[in-house]
Amino acid sequence: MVIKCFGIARDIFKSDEVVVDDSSINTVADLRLCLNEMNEQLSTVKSYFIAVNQEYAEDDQQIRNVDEIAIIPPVSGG
Amino acid sequence: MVIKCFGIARDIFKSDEVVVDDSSINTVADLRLCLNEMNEQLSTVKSYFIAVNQEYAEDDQQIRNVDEIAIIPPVSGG
Amino acid sequence: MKKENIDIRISGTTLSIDEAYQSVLHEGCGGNCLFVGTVRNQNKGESVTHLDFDTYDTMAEKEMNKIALQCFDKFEIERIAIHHRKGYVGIKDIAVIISVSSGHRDASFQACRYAIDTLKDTVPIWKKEHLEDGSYWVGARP
Amino acid sequence: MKKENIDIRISGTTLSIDEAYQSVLHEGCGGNCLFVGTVRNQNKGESVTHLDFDTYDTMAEKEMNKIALQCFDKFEIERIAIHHRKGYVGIKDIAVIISVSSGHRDASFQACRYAIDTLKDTVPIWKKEHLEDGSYWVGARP
Repeated sequence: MVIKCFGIARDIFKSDEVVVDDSSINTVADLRLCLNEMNEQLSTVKSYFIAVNQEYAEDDQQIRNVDEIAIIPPVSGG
Repeated sequence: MVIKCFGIARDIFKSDEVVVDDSSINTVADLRLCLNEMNEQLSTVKSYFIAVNQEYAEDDQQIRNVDEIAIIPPVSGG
Repeated sequence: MKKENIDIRISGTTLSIDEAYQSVLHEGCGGNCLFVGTVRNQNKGESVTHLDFDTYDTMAEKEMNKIALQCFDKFEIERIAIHHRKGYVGIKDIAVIISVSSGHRDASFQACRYAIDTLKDTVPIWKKEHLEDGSYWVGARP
Repeated sequence: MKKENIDIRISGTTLSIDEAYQSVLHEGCGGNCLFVGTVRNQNKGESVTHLDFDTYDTMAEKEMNKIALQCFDKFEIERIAIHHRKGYVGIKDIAVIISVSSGHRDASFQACRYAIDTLKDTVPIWKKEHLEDGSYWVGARP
């Protein structure tokens, strides 16, 4: 499962994308656990959303590896 | 006493300026009476202010013929 | 208030949004709000062909300057420009521009709104609306 | 809502106020409100040298489009443009422009304010502030 990284997440993972093992990931909540374990710096970020197919997702949303998934740190446009 | 005319007042008096006999005019209220008598069309205007030296004036303000005086119909800029 | 922070103009030729914007641009400001009043092709269902603005230039500039000073009193703004057209103004042409800069956006929005609302109430400028079958001074008749 | 009434852009090059204005100009509109967000030379007392915007382009455009649709639902507006920069943006340069036209001015002011407030809350764009002695992602740290 390929996860897009933006803003501070891009700096933390030093990459535009991070690959996670999707065998145990069914929901957004599972993905958060996995990401936070992969890099503990991510848990120092104030908060972040997960976007699924370019929409903000709730923790209980199901995800599959065909989905477009992204880490959305606190936005600061404008 | 020369009175500047703008907007609808310019159309009513068909001139940029109207001259009034200032012998009996001491205040803005006196001027209003005089102007309304000169041309009854002016009294069909919704309301108007008198400006003295480029400031809105109250009815009891004294005026002299050295002052710059103008009829200010309802404004509609913007 | 420094004079350079207030830019008041009454112009017989086309107004420029870029000039009104550049006039308030300041490196300490993050918020810039502009109101641009344009001439509509209709009013209350009647077709408008163009407007004609009559202005008492010297008094209008004084009143516009008062509005600018009130904006500095009321809101945390940096600079303000108030530009108004006079004479013939066609459909879609610009009648007025208010441009305000401030550190944060709230002040520029509030000042811009206050300035246009007050201008319409107090500044001695008169709009003659030309319709297909006549013309009249806006707001002058009961 | 006709597609031609919404103009959403994320641009790697200088934004144009004139383009954002022309994009909403409509002969039935008398009110046009623009918000222009510029880069300040300081933030909370620290000197800023420039900003860098990271953007999730496809999702950001979707979210900006949602904001535009919400504006049409909430306010009597005619057209709206939302243009945002990405990449390097220098001091005094434009980061964002919101441009709204409406028959009467109240709707354009309200929609413009709503759009910039909501954009800052929901659109996936990230600002890295570069100071004289370092840089950080705005709002990302507790």
